[in-house]
Amino acid sequence: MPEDTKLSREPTEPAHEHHESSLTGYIVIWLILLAGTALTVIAARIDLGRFNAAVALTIATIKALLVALFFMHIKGAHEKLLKLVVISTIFFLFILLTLSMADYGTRTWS
Amino acid sequence: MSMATATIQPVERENYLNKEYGVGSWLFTTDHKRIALLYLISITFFFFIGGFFALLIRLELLTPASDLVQADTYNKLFTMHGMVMVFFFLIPSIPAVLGNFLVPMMIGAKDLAFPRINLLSWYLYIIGGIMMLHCMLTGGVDTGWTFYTPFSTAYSNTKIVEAGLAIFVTGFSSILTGLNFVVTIHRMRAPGMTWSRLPLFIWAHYATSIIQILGTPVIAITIVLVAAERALHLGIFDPRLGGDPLLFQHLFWFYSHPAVYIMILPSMGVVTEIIACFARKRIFGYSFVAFSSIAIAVFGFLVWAHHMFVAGISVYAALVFSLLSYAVAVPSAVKVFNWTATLYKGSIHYDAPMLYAFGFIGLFTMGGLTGLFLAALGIDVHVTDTYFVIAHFHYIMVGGALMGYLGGLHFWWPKISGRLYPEGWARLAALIVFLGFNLTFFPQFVLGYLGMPRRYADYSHMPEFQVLNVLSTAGATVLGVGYLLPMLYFLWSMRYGKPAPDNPWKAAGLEWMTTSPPTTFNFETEPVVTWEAYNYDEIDSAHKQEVKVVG
Amino acid sequence: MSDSTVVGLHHEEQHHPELLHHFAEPQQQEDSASLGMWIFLGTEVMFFGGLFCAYLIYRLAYFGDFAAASQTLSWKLGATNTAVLICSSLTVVFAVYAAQQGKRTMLIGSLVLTIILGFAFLGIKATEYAEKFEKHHVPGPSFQFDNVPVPGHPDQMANRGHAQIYFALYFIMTGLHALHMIIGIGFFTWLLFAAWRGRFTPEYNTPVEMGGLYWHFVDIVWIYLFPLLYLIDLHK
Amino acid sequence: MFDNFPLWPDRASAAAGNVDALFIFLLIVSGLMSLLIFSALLYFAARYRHRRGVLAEQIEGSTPLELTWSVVPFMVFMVIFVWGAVVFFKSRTPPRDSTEVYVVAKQWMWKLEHSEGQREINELHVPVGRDVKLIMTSQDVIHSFFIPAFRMKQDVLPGRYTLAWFRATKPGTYHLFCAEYCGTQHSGMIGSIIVMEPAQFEAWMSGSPAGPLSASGEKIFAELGCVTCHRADTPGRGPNLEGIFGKPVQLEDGRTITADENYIRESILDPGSKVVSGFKPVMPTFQGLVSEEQLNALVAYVKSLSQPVATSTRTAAATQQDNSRAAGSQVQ
Repeated sequence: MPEDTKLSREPTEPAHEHHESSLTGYIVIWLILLAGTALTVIAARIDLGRFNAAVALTIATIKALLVALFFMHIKGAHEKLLKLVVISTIFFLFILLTLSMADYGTRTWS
Repeated sequence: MSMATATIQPVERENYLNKEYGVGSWLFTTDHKRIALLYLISITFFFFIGGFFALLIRLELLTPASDLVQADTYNKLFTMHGMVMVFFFLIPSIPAVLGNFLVPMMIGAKDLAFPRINLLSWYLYIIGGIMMLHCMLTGGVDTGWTFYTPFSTAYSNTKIVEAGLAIFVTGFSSILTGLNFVVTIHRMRAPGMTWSRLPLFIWAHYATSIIQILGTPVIAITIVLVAAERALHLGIFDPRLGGDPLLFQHLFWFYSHPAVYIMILPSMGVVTEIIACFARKRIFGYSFVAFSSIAIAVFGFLVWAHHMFVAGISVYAALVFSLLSYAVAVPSAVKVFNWTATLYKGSIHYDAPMLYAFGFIGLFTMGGLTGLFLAALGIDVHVTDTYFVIAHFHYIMVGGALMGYLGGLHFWWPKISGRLYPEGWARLAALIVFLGFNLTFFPQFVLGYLGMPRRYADYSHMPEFQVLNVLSTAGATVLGVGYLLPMLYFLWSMRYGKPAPDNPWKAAGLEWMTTSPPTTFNFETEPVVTWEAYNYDEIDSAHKQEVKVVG
Repeated sequence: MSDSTVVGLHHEEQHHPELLHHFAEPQQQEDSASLGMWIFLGTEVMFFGGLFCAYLIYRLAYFGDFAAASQTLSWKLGATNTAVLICSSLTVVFAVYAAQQGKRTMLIGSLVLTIILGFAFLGIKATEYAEKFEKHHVPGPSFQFDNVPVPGHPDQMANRGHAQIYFALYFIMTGLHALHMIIGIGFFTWLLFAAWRGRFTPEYNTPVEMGGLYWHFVDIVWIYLFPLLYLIDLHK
Repeated sequence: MFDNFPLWPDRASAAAGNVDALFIFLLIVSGLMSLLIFSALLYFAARYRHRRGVLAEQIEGSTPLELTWSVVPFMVFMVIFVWGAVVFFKSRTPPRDSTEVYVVAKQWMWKLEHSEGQREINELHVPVGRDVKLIMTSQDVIHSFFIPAFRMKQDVLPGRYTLAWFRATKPGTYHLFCAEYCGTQHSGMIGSIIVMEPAQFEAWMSGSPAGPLSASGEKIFAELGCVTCHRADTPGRGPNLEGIFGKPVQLEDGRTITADENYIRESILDPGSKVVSGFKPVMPTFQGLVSEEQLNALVAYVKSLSQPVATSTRTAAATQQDNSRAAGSQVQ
């Protein structure tokens, strides 16, 4: 639930003093992302049976989280509201995927 | 006895209406109040087109034989009635008209967070509207407003791609309005306007905006898929290639069920404000009513396949969605109980808005209860796709959303136009609408259980359905008259109505604390909120000596 | 929009040129912009979400045919495109950093680099599409997908209809993503001109941040598209 | 117009009673609920009318009351949900030995074929008291087989079978509607279900000399060359189809599914999707080569292979046994 019950316009600290995430931090994240891509391809070439898709998706999710947290500055955001928006969006996407799978997954059960 | 006390305006003060004149000042305005009026005009236009189609449908069904129009013309009539009413009237009506006008004022802001995007929303609505009009005039669509595949993708040769793109464009108008509201409510509340002091109208629009934001994109992509399949033969829903027509229904209803909550939630917000004002009482269980709006928005996304119980989904999925559909019924029930409890120990006035609010509670309760019939798997098998469903959703949409919209228009008309509407005519119109509505749609419950399928132009082999259809058509004409009256006397009041004081109903809320009609920036000095929501005890004790006015 | 002279409310002279009239202070304006952009990205997630739902259902139903169709794509081009987008995300982050620190040359350099990488991505995509047209893998009347074996079952031929559904989803998903790339490049070109005219200062650089958020989102969508579309059963 | 003005639909099937019972229960519950709310509304409206000088009494709310009128309705809803689910499950599980009718829906007409071979258009003759299982598919768009008097409705989808069943309990003629919008003549796609006494039904049945559906299925099975691979005596390139219907089948990719009508249909039209383990996916697809009627006949034939030998209808003699068995069955 929207929890920022503070008076709507208390002076919050000035916006442009983002915490100083230095450029090297970005480059490290960038390298991890490239490594993740390479790892995805390598993992896809190994026969993991039914787990191939799961592995690919977990690596992709980790990469997406890295981009969201560091490149899109969710990590340092001074307000929980942005996190709430992201989480609720993912929740509703999750609803769409799982509840439609509730139908397709159980079609052959009769 | 009318509560509206009329005072004579000494001098014509500057307000958002007379600040600027000329077409440019309207077509390029970023003032949320002017955009609300632009929406009001365009929505009323589409409402009367949809209503005209509805009258033609009812006229056709007066007689068993299909003798008024050809079969495919009838199919186009109910399709266009559905598409125009759902996408061009019900979804935008309260959020775009009353929401645009009041959300900034109620929270003490000067305008919405993104005024230019607000104007873009109206232009998207108009572009979509023109595309739909062109589609209707050059052939129309005959797939039903639900445009199920594979009929809509492979077997219908009407203009589905054009109608789909019209809805696609108008959908973005709805998304951007939702986005604007959420950001405004979060970021632009006046100092002191905490979440627990927000009017419940704002809570209702916050919940509606969540649905608009997260639901509309899914139907947008579904329309893209249907258009791609028709134009480029991509074949995603085409059973001959292995596509599953049920996937379309899943994606369509994933949006279209929450869309019915987009239509009803703002109406609930309007009715909450009206009941509090005319019963002179704080809303019973404020936080429960507020969180029930949010609960409806969230649960609304979990229940869509109760439209598909007989469509061929698995028995176990039907069980899951039937259970969840009962969960979504609870917040609506809580709201009805809280409205009724608010009247307890109140000081109730019976002005036109209150009559519409009473009508809303009555009809919405019946609509909600019949929803319980449809959510029960055993009964749904018999009554889905019959006139029982038609009656159910018209009780919610016409009985609920439209009554709330009219009630809201009457309640805030003095603030919007600076004029008082004729109270006598308004009460008469409310009564005609209530009676006409029940005469139109109650017989359809019986018709539905008897088994008359929906979307039938010809029931000559089932003459036993004729009596109920005749009753329903009679009701439809009364309803049509009931809807014409408000438009007439609202226009009349713009010219000849008594000038309205700033707070004719002595209502609580920031929008009543500025002039009516308000200035372009709503407030002379930025308001600071120090009182709780619906503080009618403070308002009434301050106005001990009541000004008696013949109304 | 005419910044009409503000009457009454703003007594002190407007110290900040970019502050719109209906906001009380720059912080509120920037917070509104970032919340608005995040919500817009929410709508985009649901917009692509519908496609991912269709993809998920058909992949589980027709896994073999999807694998056969997916292996006609070159995963190498897909991987390079992923790398290109990740690098463009880096240059975008540099651009945002530069805008906040007021480093004009770094800002312009990063923006140019981002646009170049964006075009590189579209170029690679164009070659892939061209190859698909040549091989008649574009869904529709001209679609041909005969006697292509299902990976791991050499003697089982992929079903033409199901393969066509794969390519339908492939073209719509990557086409929609490419359209978002084109919009992104357009927006960044505007950013480049604005930066060139020196409009962005450490106090006012919201458009650059918003552009960055949008670009990173498009990158995240591709991060999911690549493994799902290109790497089905690659080991067989 | 007034001579025929019913307010309650006929009740002519076993399921109709259960649906009506739930419907009446819900009518009572909602009637009480709306009575409660409307009387409260009217009483408060009258009792707390605005009076000069009397101020409204502000009441904040009461959490226990809110919880009760959230939890209690939910309990009532759960009763309705469970009752509805029970009725639904019964209507969705066809009894094992019901006679089968294959329904093919086509834009704006119903084609029905009894397993005994009779073909009908827009009409279905059924004996009283016998379970009838409908195996339905559509040749074009989505239709919906709806018999109000039996409280039964099931959408008919192109590309797969959907099942429904009923047991008529009252002789007479009842409406058959198409309930899913399917185009221009959607309101013309209607028909009637004629429920007859068993004796009358037998007379009607013997009237048309068509052989049983499974016999024509056997003929098609031979013509299309299925018999070369699916052999009963020696192990052929295709699995032996004797006795597989309704039984679990182990697939090549490890899954096990039950061999129902949809599996047989899918294996004919798209053989590669679910190959039986231990067999090569060499079967060619018959998509577009077999009509819906031929497909129904093939499915009926494969099912007849797995019925117990005594009533197998493969030999010509079987039809007499069939008739005698039908005549002997008592009316439920």
